[in-house]
Order: sequence, then C-alpha cells, then structure tokens
Amino acid sequence: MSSPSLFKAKVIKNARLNVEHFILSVRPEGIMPAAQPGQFFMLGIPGRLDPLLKRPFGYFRVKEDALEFLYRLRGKATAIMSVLDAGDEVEIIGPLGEPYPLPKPKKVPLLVAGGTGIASLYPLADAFGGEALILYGGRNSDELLLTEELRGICRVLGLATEDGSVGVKGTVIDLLKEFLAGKNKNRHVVYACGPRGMLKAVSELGLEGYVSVEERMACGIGVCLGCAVKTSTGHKRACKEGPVFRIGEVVFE
Amino acid sequence: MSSPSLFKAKVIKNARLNVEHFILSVRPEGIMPAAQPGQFFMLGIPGRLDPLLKRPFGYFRVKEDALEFLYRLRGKATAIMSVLDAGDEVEIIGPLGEPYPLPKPKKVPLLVAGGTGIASLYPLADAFGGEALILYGGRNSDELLLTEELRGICRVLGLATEDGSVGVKGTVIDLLKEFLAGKNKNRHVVYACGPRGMLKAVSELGLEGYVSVEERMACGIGVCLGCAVKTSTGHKRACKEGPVFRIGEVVFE
Amino acid sequence: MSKRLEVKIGKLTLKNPVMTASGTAGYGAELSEFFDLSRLGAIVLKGISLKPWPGNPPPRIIETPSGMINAIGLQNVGLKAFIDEKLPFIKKFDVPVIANVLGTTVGEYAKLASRLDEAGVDGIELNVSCPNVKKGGIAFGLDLKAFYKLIRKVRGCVKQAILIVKLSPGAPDICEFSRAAEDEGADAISLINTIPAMEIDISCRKPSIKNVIGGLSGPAIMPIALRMVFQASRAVKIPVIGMGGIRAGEDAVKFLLAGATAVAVGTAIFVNPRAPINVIEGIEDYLKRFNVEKVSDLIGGLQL
Amino acid sequence: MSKRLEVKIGKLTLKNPVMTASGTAGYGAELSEFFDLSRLGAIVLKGISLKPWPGNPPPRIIETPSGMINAIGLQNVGLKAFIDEKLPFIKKFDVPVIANVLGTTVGEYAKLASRLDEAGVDGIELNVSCPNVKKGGIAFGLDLKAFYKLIRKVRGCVKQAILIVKLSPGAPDICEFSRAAEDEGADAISLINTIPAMEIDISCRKPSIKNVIGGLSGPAIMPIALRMVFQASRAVKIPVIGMGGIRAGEDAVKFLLAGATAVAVGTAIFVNPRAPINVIEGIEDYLKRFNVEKVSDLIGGLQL
Ligand SMILES: Cc1cc2nc3c(=O)[nH]c(=O)nc-3n(C[C@H](O)[C@H](O)[C@H](O)COP(=O)(O)OP(=O)(O)OC[C@H]3O[C@@H](n4cnc5c(N)ncnc54)[C@H](O)[C@@H]3O)c2cc1C
Ligand SMILES: Cc1cc2nc3c(=O)[nH]c(=O)nc-3n(C[C@H](O)[C@H](O)[C@H](O)COP(=O)(O)OP(=O)(O)OC[C@H]3O[C@@H](n4cnc5c(N)ncnc54)[C@H](O)[C@@H]3O)c2cc1C
Ligand SMILES: Cc1cc2nc3c(=O)[nH]c(=O)nc-3n(C[C@H](O)[C@H](O)[C@H](O)COP(=O)(O)O)c2cc1C
Ligand SMILES: Cc1cc2nc3c(=O)[nH]c(=O)nc-3n(C[C@H](O)[C@H](O)[C@H](O)COP(=O)(O)O)c2cc1C
Ligand code: FES
Ligand code: FES
Repeated sequence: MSSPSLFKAKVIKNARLNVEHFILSVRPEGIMPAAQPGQFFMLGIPGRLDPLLKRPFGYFRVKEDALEFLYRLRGKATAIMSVLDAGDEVEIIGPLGEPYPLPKPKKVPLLVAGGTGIASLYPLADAFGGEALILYGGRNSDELLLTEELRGICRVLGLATEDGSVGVKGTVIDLLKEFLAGKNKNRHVVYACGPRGMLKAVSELGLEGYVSVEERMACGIGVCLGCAVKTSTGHKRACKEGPVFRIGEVVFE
Repeated sequence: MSSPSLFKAKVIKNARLNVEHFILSVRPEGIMPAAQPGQFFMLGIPGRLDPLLKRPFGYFRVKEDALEFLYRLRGKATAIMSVLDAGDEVEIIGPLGEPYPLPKPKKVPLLVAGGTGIASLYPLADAFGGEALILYGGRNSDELLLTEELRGICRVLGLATEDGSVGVKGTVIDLLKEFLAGKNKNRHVVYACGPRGMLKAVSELGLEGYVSVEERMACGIGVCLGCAVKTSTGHKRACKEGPVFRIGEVVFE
Repeated sequence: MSKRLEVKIGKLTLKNPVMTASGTAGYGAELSEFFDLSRLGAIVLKGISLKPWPGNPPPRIIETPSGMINAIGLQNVGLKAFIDEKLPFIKKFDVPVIANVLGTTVGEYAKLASRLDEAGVDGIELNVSCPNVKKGGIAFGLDLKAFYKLIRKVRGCVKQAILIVKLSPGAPDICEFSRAAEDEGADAISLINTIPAMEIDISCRKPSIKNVIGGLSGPAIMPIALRMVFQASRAVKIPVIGMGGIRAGEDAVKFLLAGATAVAVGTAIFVNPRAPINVIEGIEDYLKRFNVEKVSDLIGGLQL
Repeated sequence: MSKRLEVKIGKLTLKNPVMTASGTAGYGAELSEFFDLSRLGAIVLKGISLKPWPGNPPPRIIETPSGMINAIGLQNVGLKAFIDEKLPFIKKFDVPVIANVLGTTVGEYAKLASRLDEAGVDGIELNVSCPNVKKGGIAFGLDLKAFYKLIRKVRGCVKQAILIVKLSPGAPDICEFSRAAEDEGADAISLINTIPAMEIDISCRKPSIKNVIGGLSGPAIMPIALRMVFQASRAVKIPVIGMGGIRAGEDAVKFLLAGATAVAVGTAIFVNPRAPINVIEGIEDYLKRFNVEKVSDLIGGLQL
C-alpha cells in the first residue's frame, strides 16, 4: 500500500448536490495519491485555529485529474468547506487507514450504505466492475445521492427511505433483511458503511463481511489514540487498524 | 452626535491600491451611519473565534452608498480582510469616539498625516472644503496614497518620503518643521494622525491642535478599559474620550 | 413575559439567568446604547475599590487564539464616586444591580460591602481572584484560611444584598473553596475569573502587555470554566454563577447543564455589545427546540 | 549542520531545541513516514506504565475553540513490550530518545525508571501530571511532600539517562514544585501538561467525552503555558522544556524568550505531522531575520 503524505491541493469545484450534500474536487500539488476504496483522507484549511483539527473524509473517487470527496454539511468544518471556491487552498493527509479487503473468489459483494456511507462504497462498487449488489438507505430522497450513476456500476441497486419517498419505505436494514430472506447468507460478503446504529444492526445478522466505522479523529495517522474502537481484542485505532473492520471484531454497545 | 450602533454590512468592493493598501467598500444593512471625521468603526467577521476581536478603522468616507475604509495589511485580521470578496458579510460597530473638533474661526487647518493616518484626515480635509493644508509622509511612495485626490480637496499638499522617492526626502516632521520655519505658529490648528513617534514629535513643537492616537482596542465602546492612554489628567479611553485628544493632553513616553 | 427563564439566587429572583461579567459592562451607560438593560437577568458592574485606582499602564490587552489577555489593574472611580455618580444611572433600569468589589485587606472588603449594601445594590460580588492587582484580591482566593476569615467578616456586613463570592481558577482545590464560601453563608459563588497568562512580542522581545502577566478570557478558556463549574456545583448546594467564554445560547446551556444556576457574559460583549441578549434568546430557542418547559429544568441536568 | 541551534539539557546535547510532546508522536513509527526523525532535537515517546493499560473507553477526544480535549487514559503497551518491540525501532535513528513514564506508586515509577535507564533511553520524563488516569500520576504533581519523595527515589534509580520531571499545570505553586524538582536532582523540568477541562453535547445532554473530564491542549492554552514557563524558569537554574500550543517557529521563540531551553510540539502534530520540522525551520528563520547568532542567545531573553 502506498504510504501517506501531507500535501496541499487547490479546489477546482465544490458542487452542491442538494441542500446538505456536496462534492469537493481538488487538484493535489504533486502526484495524485493512490488511494483504495475504504481508505480516507484528513482534510483541513491551512492556518486556521478554529476549527483546529483536520476532518476525515472517505476516498470517493479520482475524476479528470481531481481527487473528489462526497460530504455532508454537519458542523463547523463542513460549513467552512461548503463555502470553498475554485482556487482556494486545502491541506490534506492521506491516503490513510486500511482499505476494504477483496472478497474470496465466488462470493458476491453486497454493499450496504447508509447516508454518506455511500462515499466510500461508491469506489468499491466501481472496483467490482458491475458485479456488486448495492443496498442504499437514507431518511429521505435528499439523502440518496447519485443513484443514476450507481445503477451504472452495479448489478442491483436497492433503495430505501424512512419516509418512503424513494424505494422501499424503511431502513436499509429492513431492505437487507428482506433481500436475504430465504437466501444462502454464505454466498455474500457484506461491505457496510453508515451510522453506528446501522453497522451494529448489520453486525448482528451473522453475515460475513466488513464494516467501516466513523470515529472522531484528531490526527488520522495513528499517533493520538483518540479514535479508539472497542474490539474483541481490545482498543484499536479506527484510523490505522480501521476504519474497515471484519464483522464481529467491533464491539458495538 | 449620533449614537453608535451594531450592524451587518455587505462587501461591495475591496480595491487594492498597492501591495499593502486597500479600500474596503461596504453597504450597511439599514441606514448609513452618520460619522464625522476622526471617528472610527470596529470591524469584524461574524462568527469567527480567531481572530476573536473586532479591529478599529477610522471613518474614511461614504461614496456612492458605500461606507469606505482605507486600510493597510498588518497582521491576522487585516490579512483576512484583504481576501474579502463582494457579497461577503462583515459586522460593524460605530460610529465611535470623539471626532476632530472644528478650528476656531480664522485659524488655518494644518493636517499632518503619517502613513495610514491619512485615512481619518482625508474626510477632515474634505470637510474643510479646500481650505486645509496637508503634510503627508510615508516611508516610500507606496505609503503615500490617493495623492491626486488629496490635491483636489486641499490648498497645499506637501509630501515627504523617507527614501526620497516622492516629495521631500525625510519624515513628515521634517516637512512640518520646514513649513513652520519663520511662520507664526498661532495661525494654524494642527490635526495629526499617524504612528506614535510622529504624534509625539508633533506634540513637542508647541503647536495648537489635535492628535488622533492608535491603541489596541478590545471593545471600542468604552467598557473594557483596555485602550487606556496616559494623559495629564490620568488614564483616558482612546475609544471614548479619544481617539482625538488636544495636543498636550497625551503624555507620550 | 413568561416565567420560563426565571431563576433564583438567594432571595433574588432573576427574570432570566443571564448577567454581564464584571469588568466587561462598565457601569452600564455604554451598553445601554445597544440594548435595554432591563432585559438582563442582572447587571454586574466593573469592580470597585475603596479609593479610586488608576489601573495599570498601557498596553493592557492582547488578543490570543480564541481569547484575549487583559491587565486593566482594576482602574475604577472608587466607592464614593461609584455611589454618587454611577449607581443612580443604573438604578433607573428594571434590573438587579450587582456590585463587584476588591480590597487589599479584610477591613477594606468589609467597608466596601457594608456601604454598598446601604446604598441599595441588589448583590455584592467579592472578587478574590483578580490576577491583575499586586496586593490583596487573589491572595484571599488562594489561601483557604484567609478566605474563610474574609467571607465570615463580610457576611456580617451585608444585610439586604445577596453575597456572591467569585473564586479564583487558580485555587488549589476549587471544591474546598466553594464549600468554604457556602459554609460562611455566601448566597452564591461565581467562577471563573480570568486565568493568569502571558504573551510575547517577538519582534521587540517584550511582553505584549506592560504588566507582563494578565488574565486570559474568552472562548479559549470555556472548557476549563465548564469543568470548574461542574466540579464546584457538585460540591455545594448554593447556586453557582458560571462564566468563561460564553458567547451564545448554546454555551450558556452547557454551563446550566454542568450545574450553573445563572451565567455571565464577558469577553463576548467586546465582540458584540448585544451578546447578552443573543445568549438570552439562544437559551429560549433551545428550550423550544428541545421541548424543555423551563430553564431551571436544565440546571445540573448533565447525564453521566 | 551548524551548531547554531544546539542546546544542552543535563549531559545531553540536542542538535536543536525542538522535541515532540509525549503522547502526540506515538513510539515514532507513524511520524517516520512524514519526516526523518533524526532531524528532531529529541523524540519524546507516548507515556508508558509497568503493565499494559487499555486506556479510557471512547469517545476520547473533542475539539474546542483553538484547542482540543483528550482523555486517552494512557493506553499503552506496557514496559516490557515497549522495550522489546518499540525501542529497537526508534533507536535506529540519530535522535535522543526520551521515554515518558507514569506510575501509581513511587515503587512503580522507580521500577520503570531503572529498567528504562538500563534499556538505554537517553532521557526519562516523569509524568506526574496526567489528568486522565484515576489514581497515581497527578496526585504526585499536586502534593509537594509526595512529589519530593517521588523525585528523590527515582533520581537514585537513573544513572545514564537524564531525568525530566513534567509538572502539573494545576500545581498550587508552580515555582515551589519547580524548585523541588531541582533540589532533588532532576536534570530538567517540562511543562505544561494538559489542563483539566470538559465539553458538553447539548443535543444529548452528555459530556462529549466518555471520561467526562479530559485535558485541554493546543493554541488555546499557549498563553497559560507561556506564563508558567516564564515563572518556572525564573525559579530554577536547571533547563525548562516548554510546551503548550506550539505550532510554528514564532511560538517556539516566545517560549525560549520566556526562559525555556527547549520546546515540545504536541497537538500541532495532529494538524500537521511535519509541525516539528516547521518549528525548527521557523526558529532558524527567526535567527536569520533578527540577526541572532545562536538559539541559546534567545533563552530567557525577554526584556522586562
Ligand atoms: C474514516 C471516516 C471517513 C469519513 N468519510 C466521510 C465522507 O466521505 N463524507 C462525509 O460527509 N463525512 C465523512 N465522515 C464524517 C466526517 O468526518 C464528519 O462529518 C466531519 O468530521 C464533521 O465535521 P464538522 O466540523 O462539520 O462537524 P463537528 O462540528 O465536528 O460535529 C458536528 C456533529 O458531528 C459529529 N461528528 C464530528 N466528527 C465526527 C466523526 N468523525 N464521526 C462521527 N461523528 C462526528 C459531532 O459529534 C457533532 O455531533 C467520515 C468520518 C470518518 C471517521
Ligand atoms: C482609532 C483607530 C483607528 C484606526 N484606523 C485605521 C485605518 O483607518 N486604517 C488602518 O489601516 N488601520 C487603522 N488602525 C489600525 C488598525 O486597527 C490595526 O492595523 C489593526 O487592528 C491590525 O489588526 P491585525 O489583526 O491585522 O494585526 P495584529 O495581528 O493584531 O497586529 C499586527 C501588529 O500591529 C499592531 N497593532 C494591532 N492593533 C493595533 C492598534 N490598534 N494600534 C496600533 N498597533 C496595533 C500589533 O501590536 C502588531 O505589532 C486604527 C486603529 C485605531 C485604534
Ligand atoms: C477586560 C476585563 C476586565 C475584567 N474586570 C473584572 C473585574 O473588575 N472584576 C472581576 O471580578 N472580574 C473581572 N473580569 C473577569 C470577568 O468578569 C470574567 O470572570 C472573565 O473574563 C471570564 O469570562 P469571559 O471569558 O466571558 O470574559 C474582567 C475581565 C476582562 C476581560
Ligand atoms: C492526545 C494526547 C495525549 C497525551 N499523552 C501524554 C502522555 O502520555 N504523557 C504526558 O506526559 N503527556 C501527554 N500529553 C500532554 C502533551 O505531552 C503536552 O504536554 C500537552 O498536550 C500540551 O502541549 P500541546 O498543546 O502542544 O499539545 C498528551 C497530550 C495529548 C493531546
Ligand atoms: S485519529 Fe489519532 S490515532 Fe486515530
Ligand atoms: S477599547 Fe474597550 S474601553 Fe476602549
């Protein structure tokens, strides 16, 4: 795996998908980092003391010489990100963390995304060259992003919204259970990314596969021990041993 | 005098005069504040914690519905100001402080400006309707701003630069001494604004008139007592009893 | 006006839990140009001493990351001028007036307190924690024995007003000092005062403020203030007035949850003279958004 | 390489005055991907205890205005694994290695120190100021008697390495503790450790970190750190290692002027893993810009 680096990048575009979601496209100074699906980058605005820390964002894709991040407005840092313009400078560390492992031969990749969890599963789906199944849920249609593009890079795309505005009414977990009903669980390898509650629910279904967790991170590079995740073998670092963990490894409370 | 208010304003223009100097034009929400020459405004970017405090800037002029400030790049806050674009929002308090008093009849106003001190003397010269004399000094030609415009609003404009690139070679104090040589001091009322050293020198010439001082300010409205100026009658607030003081009142050390 | 925001400190009922912090609102006149002072829960005035004090030589302030240092040195008009010239103005407003006092001896504190009590202020806040005056003040805030003696003596002098003791963030044990204030009959404690700090100008290699050391305030210290308020409020039953970096309703809610009965807004006033009003309105918004019936339901409501 | 940046701490000569702060550089491996560790004046490693510690449950960190709170709780691999697995890696670099240790009893500290001394570390930093572990540690940093006893005992166990004592910012009197460390033969003192602090999530009304209270670090605390370094360095003759919020050469220069002989970069590493290098280069720039011959000319050079 390529080792991480610290680099500056210029914003090329900051496209608003809808009221809360954006795609930030940046051109790194120097060479394009070689990231793998599941890895992430720490992103910040140089010189600012408030917010002080960089924030983690999943590797989404490289498109036309630009490194892209799919992000949702959440608090202080993402609010500042959302007003970045072309030409503005950001500072980035990455690629960081462990990527999603490849499935054993003959197993079908089943991607389960909740909300912005799609950001890291999108490049994974792409890497499977149309073979993946994707189940994707959100609270409403605004939280289901890029569905047309996704359809083009997977075999099946199942959608669920809690308000029923798109796809099945319910959570992605409902969708997953329905999908698995009567099927042989062992045929699939699950890749799940989304809110903690969703990952917990996925982990309780006795499936083989991986979850990608989100923890608050100070450094992203493994030195602060701030991103501890409780696992069956003690605390592990979400940024270093994770963010991708085998199902069953993380102890959700 | 109109009482101060707190208001938001939208940036209309942020014109760069040269490498270190800018004119910021903003349109206040609500009515245009009625400021007098010598008064100032506290200006900040809402919501930022670093820099935390607003910064004081002299009332420069109102032009085409815009309130304008002439400012020089100095540190943190002015660096952020310098990258403001049209449409950005600023928060302002003012007008604040005591303006320059009018001279007694028959006295000739003699304005002595050092560097950005011209910002508050410019509107004063304008108010005298072409009657004022202006002596204006800076380190080099880059520090002598708007000389053409100034020529249009005063009787005499004397220039000095320390490197001799424009006008007399020397400080504005040299220029002032030369100007006064052989003249009756009592015919003039001096209005001086500029660096501390310059104000001190002006104060030592036995002239009648006023100096406008610059002190670090936290509040600008008179509540913090942070801007204390040592005067012959004890500490006074630069933001409230000042920034304009009668010559002889301020004890320069 | 609904009673949703009401809180009680001793016998005093405040219409809302938001005060100004001493030294950041002068004696009220300047702020009255920006909002109606009657909207405040209480106004805490600039600290006063027996005789007028000239304060420290300038420069007195410097900005730091998300904060500022000040070394005003308690410049003030003195007790007599305060009572004759400043008090009448602020008494015209429908707002409890709290005087903040600083002495160099127990006797001075006692005199200040009894005179102000007679002059009809609603509360007296003892500043035993000013880092910016050489003698007195902070000495009492750091020495438990002297502290006990001081509060006992002053308590005896205050009949009408409520008595608030403002603790030093440098106190060796904040809980001990809080309990001492409670034991000796204080109606409330307030904290935190500014934290001793320093900044240096590297181009001239001098301290940025003339007094060398000053007090740090503003958002930078909020996490420290919040922790001390949490600890102090669990140590005593009397109300705690929390302060340190508060600029918005959300910040105030944090202090209330941590255990404060009321809060004070200081440095934020310098940034925005209407900050106390924003804080009041922000608390109201929070109550609505989270369906909390009244502000007193928040006090100490932190879930551990 | 010129000797312009050299400083001495005890018998150790550092090629420049910039170290990492304990707990912000792990055991070196991760940072070595971002710069050559040999460029550092010294590397101070994550605190270790006799037995491995699991640390506190998450969440452990939260950002605050210009700072952050952490309650890692000294998660570490324990002495044995440190010596067997971590030390060999870092010893490959041409950089003095300073181990940071924390115990719950004098005996534990002594054992840690003598084993590490034998294992060949260049320095041992006693953490008597960790706010994030329930027992031990900070107790020594707040109780002068216990502190004396601890340093005396540990001093006897350390033969080769230099002994650094890391003081608690909550020490009732920083000068007294500094002198105590000096009296008992410490080669240097270091300060400040993080300041106990707290943050609250108002949407769920819970503390933002599971441990409730954690330690505040970063630029927000720099003015407090600078003041304490100034005070401590005037109280003792042994070198002071200053830290708290340093992110650039200018900040380091402030600490040197205030009296520090060396500085450590902590939280800034999280923002920028190359921060210690930026600090070294920033100090060099300052020397050039202001025509200072060598860094040791800056130490304590504040003009009062
Ligand atoms: C490995 C990893 C990959 C991520 N990838 C993406 C991505 O591709 N797109 C995206 O939109 N977001 C992603 N996130 C989440 C993103 O980092 C947070 O939304 C961001 O840090 C919020 O910053 P803020 O300053 O706007 O919010 P803050 O003001 O910091 O916080 C707002 C709210 O969000 C919570 N929060 C903050 N940081 C995190 C976090 N790291 N995990 C969980 N909750 C948090 C806070 O507790 C608070 O409730 C990822 C997180 C991790 C750990
Ligand atoms: C009443 C008044 C009117 C002013 N009018 C103007 C004006 O019209 N145009 C203009 O360009 N500037 C004016 N100034 C100065 C202006 O306020 C400062 O340049 C500004 O505050 C610098 O902010 P900063 O964050 O960029 O610099 P900082 O990072 O705060 O400081 C950079 C350097 O400038 C010094 N400095 C900071 N603030 C002041 C201050 N208030 N007085 C003196 N030195 C200071 C600092 O000590 C430091 O050395 C005025 C000041 C006052 C008090
Ligand atoms: C400029 C200034 C002057 C102050 N003067 C006093 C004072 O006279 N008496 C006092 O008890 N506290 C004084 N304080 C402390 C404040 O009341 C308050 O405790 C502290 O600033 C923390 O709150 P903040 O962060 O909201 O400012 C002063 C603070 C500042 C910034
Ligand atoms: C995440 C984290 C972990 C820390 N762990 C330790 C430690 O193990 N031992 C120790 O003595 N100090 C520890 N510290 C304190 C730092 O070494 C330093 O004293 C403090 O953070 C102030 O410096 P800074 O503001 O540059 O971070 C830790 C600090 C942080 C932020
Ligand atoms: S975020 Fe620092 S160790 Fe993971
Ligand atoms: S700047 Fe606050 S009183 Fe003048």
